Amino acid sequence: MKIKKALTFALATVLGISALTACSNTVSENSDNGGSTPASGGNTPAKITLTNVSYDPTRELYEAYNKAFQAHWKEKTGGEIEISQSHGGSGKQALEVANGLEADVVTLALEYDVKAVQDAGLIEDGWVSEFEKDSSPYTSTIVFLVRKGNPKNIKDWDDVVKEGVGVITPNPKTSGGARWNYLAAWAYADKKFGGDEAQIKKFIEALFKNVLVLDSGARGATNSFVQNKQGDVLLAWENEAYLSIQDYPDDYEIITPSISILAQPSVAIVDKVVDKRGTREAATEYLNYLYSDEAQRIAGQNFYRPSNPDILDEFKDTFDLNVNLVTINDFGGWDKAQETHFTDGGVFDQIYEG
Amino acid sequence: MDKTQDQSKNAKIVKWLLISISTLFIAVMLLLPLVTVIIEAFRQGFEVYLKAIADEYTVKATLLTLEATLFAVVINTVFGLFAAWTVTKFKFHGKKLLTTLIDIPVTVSPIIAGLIFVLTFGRQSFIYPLLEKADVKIVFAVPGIVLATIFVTFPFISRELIPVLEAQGTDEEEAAALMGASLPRIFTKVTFPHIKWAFLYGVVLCTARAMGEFGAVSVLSGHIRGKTNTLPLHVEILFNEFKYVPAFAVSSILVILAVIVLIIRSVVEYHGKKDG
Amino acid sequence: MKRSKRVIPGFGLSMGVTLSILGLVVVIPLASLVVFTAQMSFADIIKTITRDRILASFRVSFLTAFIASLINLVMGVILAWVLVRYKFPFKRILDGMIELPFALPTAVAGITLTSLTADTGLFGKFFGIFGVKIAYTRIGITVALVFIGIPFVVRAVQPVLEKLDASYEEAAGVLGASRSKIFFKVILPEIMPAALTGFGLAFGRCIGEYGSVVFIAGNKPFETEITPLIIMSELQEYDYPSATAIALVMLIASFVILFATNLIQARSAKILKGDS
Amino acid sequence: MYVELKNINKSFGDHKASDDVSFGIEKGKLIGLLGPSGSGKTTILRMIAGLEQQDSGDIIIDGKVVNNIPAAKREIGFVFQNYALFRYMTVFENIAFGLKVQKKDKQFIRERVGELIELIGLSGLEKRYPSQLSGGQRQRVAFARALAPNPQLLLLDEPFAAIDAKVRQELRSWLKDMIEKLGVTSIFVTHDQDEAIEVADEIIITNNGRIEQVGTPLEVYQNPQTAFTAGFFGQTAVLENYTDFHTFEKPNGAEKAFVRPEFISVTKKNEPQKFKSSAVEGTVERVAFRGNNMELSIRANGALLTAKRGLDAAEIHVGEKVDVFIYRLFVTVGEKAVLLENQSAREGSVFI
Repeated sequence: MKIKKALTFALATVLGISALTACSNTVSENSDNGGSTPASGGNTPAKITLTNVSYDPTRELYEAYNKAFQAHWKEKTGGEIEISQSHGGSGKQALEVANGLEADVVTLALEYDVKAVQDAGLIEDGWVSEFEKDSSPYTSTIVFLVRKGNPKNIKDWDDVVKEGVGVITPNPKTSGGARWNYLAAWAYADKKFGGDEAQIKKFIEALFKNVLVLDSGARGATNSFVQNKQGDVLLAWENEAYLSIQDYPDDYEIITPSISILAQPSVAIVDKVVDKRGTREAATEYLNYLYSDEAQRIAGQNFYRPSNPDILDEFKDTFDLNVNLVTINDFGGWDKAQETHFTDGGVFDQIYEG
Repeated sequence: MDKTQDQSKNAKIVKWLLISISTLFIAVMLLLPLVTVIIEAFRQGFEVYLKAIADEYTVKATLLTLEATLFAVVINTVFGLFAAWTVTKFKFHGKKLLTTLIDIPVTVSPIIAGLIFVLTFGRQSFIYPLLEKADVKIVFAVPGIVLATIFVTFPFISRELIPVLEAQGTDEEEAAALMGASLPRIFTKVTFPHIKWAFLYGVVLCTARAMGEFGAVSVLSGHIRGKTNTLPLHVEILFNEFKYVPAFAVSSILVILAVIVLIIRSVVEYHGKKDG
Repeated sequence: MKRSKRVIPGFGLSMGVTLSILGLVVVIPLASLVVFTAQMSFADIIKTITRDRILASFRVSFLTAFIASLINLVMGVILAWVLVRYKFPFKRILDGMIELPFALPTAVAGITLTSLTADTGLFGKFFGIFGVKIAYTRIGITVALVFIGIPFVVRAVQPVLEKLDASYEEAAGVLGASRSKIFFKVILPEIMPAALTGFGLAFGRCIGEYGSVVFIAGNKPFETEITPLIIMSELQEYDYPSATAIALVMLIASFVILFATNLIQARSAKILKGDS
Repeated sequence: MYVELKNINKSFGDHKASDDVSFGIEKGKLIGLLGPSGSGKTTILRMIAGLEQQDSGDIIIDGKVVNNIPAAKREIGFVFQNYALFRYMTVFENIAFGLKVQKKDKQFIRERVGELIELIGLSGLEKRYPSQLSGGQRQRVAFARALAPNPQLLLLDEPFAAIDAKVRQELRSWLKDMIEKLGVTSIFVTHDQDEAIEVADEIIITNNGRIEQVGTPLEVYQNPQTAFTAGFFGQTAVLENYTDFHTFEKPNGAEKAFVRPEFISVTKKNEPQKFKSSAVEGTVERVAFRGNNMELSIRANGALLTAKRGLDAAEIHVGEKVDVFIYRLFVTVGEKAVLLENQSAREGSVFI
């Protein structure tokens, strides 16, 4: 009696589990139509797909670039290529790739985030020098977006920390862009106070006292400022700010501060994935082509600063090229910056907890 | 019931006061957001709306949402029926623990729901190498979305069935069993007629919730356009692309689906009451 | 418990299916969270979850969830009462809308509620006159959570109220009790176990809510930062141990809440069924 | 008259629950409202209590028209069919409820409730919840709860319906004693004739929303005035053609007849039958032992009669031919009932 019951039981369990896995198998096949199957043979496959995991503000850039690249790929190899995009907060995106999101390439907001993927064993060492300009085909910086006519008369970082100014920035803990914001402000204060850390901290503290909404991502912050009309100034990616101006030319102005930071988004091939899927060739070409004149112009048209100085020069009317830009190396690299400022108990936490 | 003029007047005042409060509450908290979605969706006219919902990615997201919903409903139906049967028709040790475990997903944060599947099937899990070998992708792929959807809607059907079956007792099943009826026969002929409406109600609720799940699916999705984007995620993406009108247009698909489901729910409930 | 022979067939089968699905979808994933956290030392866990900012987020999450559930407790009882006891136009529609929060994606709800309650929105403007800010404050979080929690209490109380024998009220009425006395002394004790169960479920759901809250919260540390958001940000810092430790606290909270509601139900069952 | 109903009408949709109902009740009496289910007896009770409002007519209690006085103010005790004990209150709290509502002081409530618990014999069970009591105990609590505020009128809706047979018997006499002792005017509703006859001082018979007859149990039993009353009591058999049975006269308009078991004498063929000439032959179809007698079902002249026979008499078997003599029967003339004696037996002794 007992044994019989146990047998039924075991049988049922096996049935249940196999039913469930059967489901998930069919599903995973579904999801992959045209995914990993091709590109394994030597001949030109009918169609290759690449997954590009990127961060929030690059949506428009890659929409345009992917079209250009598809044409380029066809011209070069005669084959079709399809690119799937994924966008989100840079840190979150890196984490998902590290956790198994199958990305052939990552194009993230900071080197630090790519490093997280590297730490998961998916990207080989030395990726920074794999492509030109430290693997950053385009750069950006941090500017202020203010309401038309600049009612609070915000000209530089000093005006942002004045009492009564409402600031919108995403949370540096969750947003790559926000870390650039924070570091840009730090760079300004560093110069102003000649490196007096206590005073710099005070300055940053005053800045975050003025923050009204601390969204988790750059796009959320822009939405709070533009859609829900919160605050007087948005600390934003340069390209985000220009996009807002493009959509609402009568409502906003861009102010470039005297000191800002050179934000270098990083791109990399996810070695483990491309090797498994046999897409290394396409992925390499995909990232390489970002440095072509055509792609550099597309970057410029989408308000990213092209890393090719000649192309950047073509956009000199768009970008304020006089801004004094510090780089992450002035902070001792990302690892150090992260360690000092953004880890739990770091300077940023001290500002709020202190 | 009270017949003194004063009292019945008071009762009337109370009645209409309560009705007004309720209506106002529902109107402000539920109806207004609904109407806002629709108004925003049509702000730039019908053409823009149509374009937004006929967009390739929107269609794909809709299909994925329906697919995940279907899986969630089927698996939860199987589970709900068996679990309700187990819990109500038999006595065994640990029944309380079992029912608590079934209920747990309702109160688990969607973020945590996503997180636990990442921990279980993601790279740092010890079964990941096995999955990789078998080339089965779970997290950041459709199976993960399906699993998250099943998780968040897990108790919806069993929760509807258990009270009804409990109230009904085990007499009829015992009578049928004594006459030698088999399990499928007992279930379909004796038990199911009692729980028909409760079951349908649970299915409807499960469908509604499965279509709208955001948090857990968001953690597990990977947000790859056209592949692992469900409708709610697609709304967020559009919103983040500053495409407000399309975002609301896509939301309106969800709203319309929700309203359809709720209408079915009302009909089901109405029939259930009539029968019951 | 008596060990009687089971007459009804299918115990092994139904128990097997129940446990395997439950195990796969709920238990193993939840266990992996515990296993993962167990890799930290106990002192580290304590240190992680007692950081000021995290304690503050617990305060925000629990406080807003509690207030929202309290509002839903009162409104839920009123709504259930109105829907069961009164006849009025559009009642069916009102009734049908209760589940909307289940069906409407939380992200859509969050975006919509934010646009309604921001300074520029319909309600934001109105309350702005009185100097009350809703969006980006704790009030905003509470509003979103009220939205999320509406169905729980209503749907728990409604069936109890429907089944409540009119003779209890008549008995109290004949004994001279006023309407309010009848409600508070006779009806309320009858529906309270169900209402508290609904409250518990709503509370559990609200603590963990993410999708709708992130849009409306403002997310300022120590002020409007909720715990699920902290988990999200810990994840984005690749700080898995912290994220899972905090998640574990939330999970335990869910268990405690469910356990408490089960206790309430057991107590009322004891009074009603008399099995002492 | 302490309670008086005058021309009460009440309809629920198409269903006429009370059709010109009028009757009066004297103070201190225990009245049984008797009728089949759906006859409108519970509606009458609920209207007296104020739980339903009559469409027309007056209800007078203690000389006051109470039409517009709400239930809560009528000072009535009501025992519900299912008792409606508050499930989340203990025995003590249940009984104290009415007194608390009247805002009596605590000391008084404690004493009064204690007194009542003593009276109903449930001392020591004050802290129990209703679910922890037996059916009979619950009924006593419901009774005590209704009596606690000292009502002048006690209404009981099917007070014994939910109790098993053994306890019911016991409770009936307990309740009758209790009400007599307290002297409170009481009305109870029942569909059980035995219960009404045994408990009530006076019976009101209802049918189809109308009052058929009012009287003491004996009067109502012996002299049914309507066709309905005649057929309602006992295991009456209906004779479509009663003249087939001998020596009954036929009044004008007479239709059918009702016969009660005690109106019938059954004799074996070999036993002496005093009125043999007026008896008819019947066949025994069923014999059932009923404790203190044998119950016989006999087919005679096409009608199925139920008769009783003492246990001492010689045994009768199924299929046996017997002589059946009917002493008397009730004949219906329209709505009325008329008692007819068998002319042969008129001179003979009568026994019931």
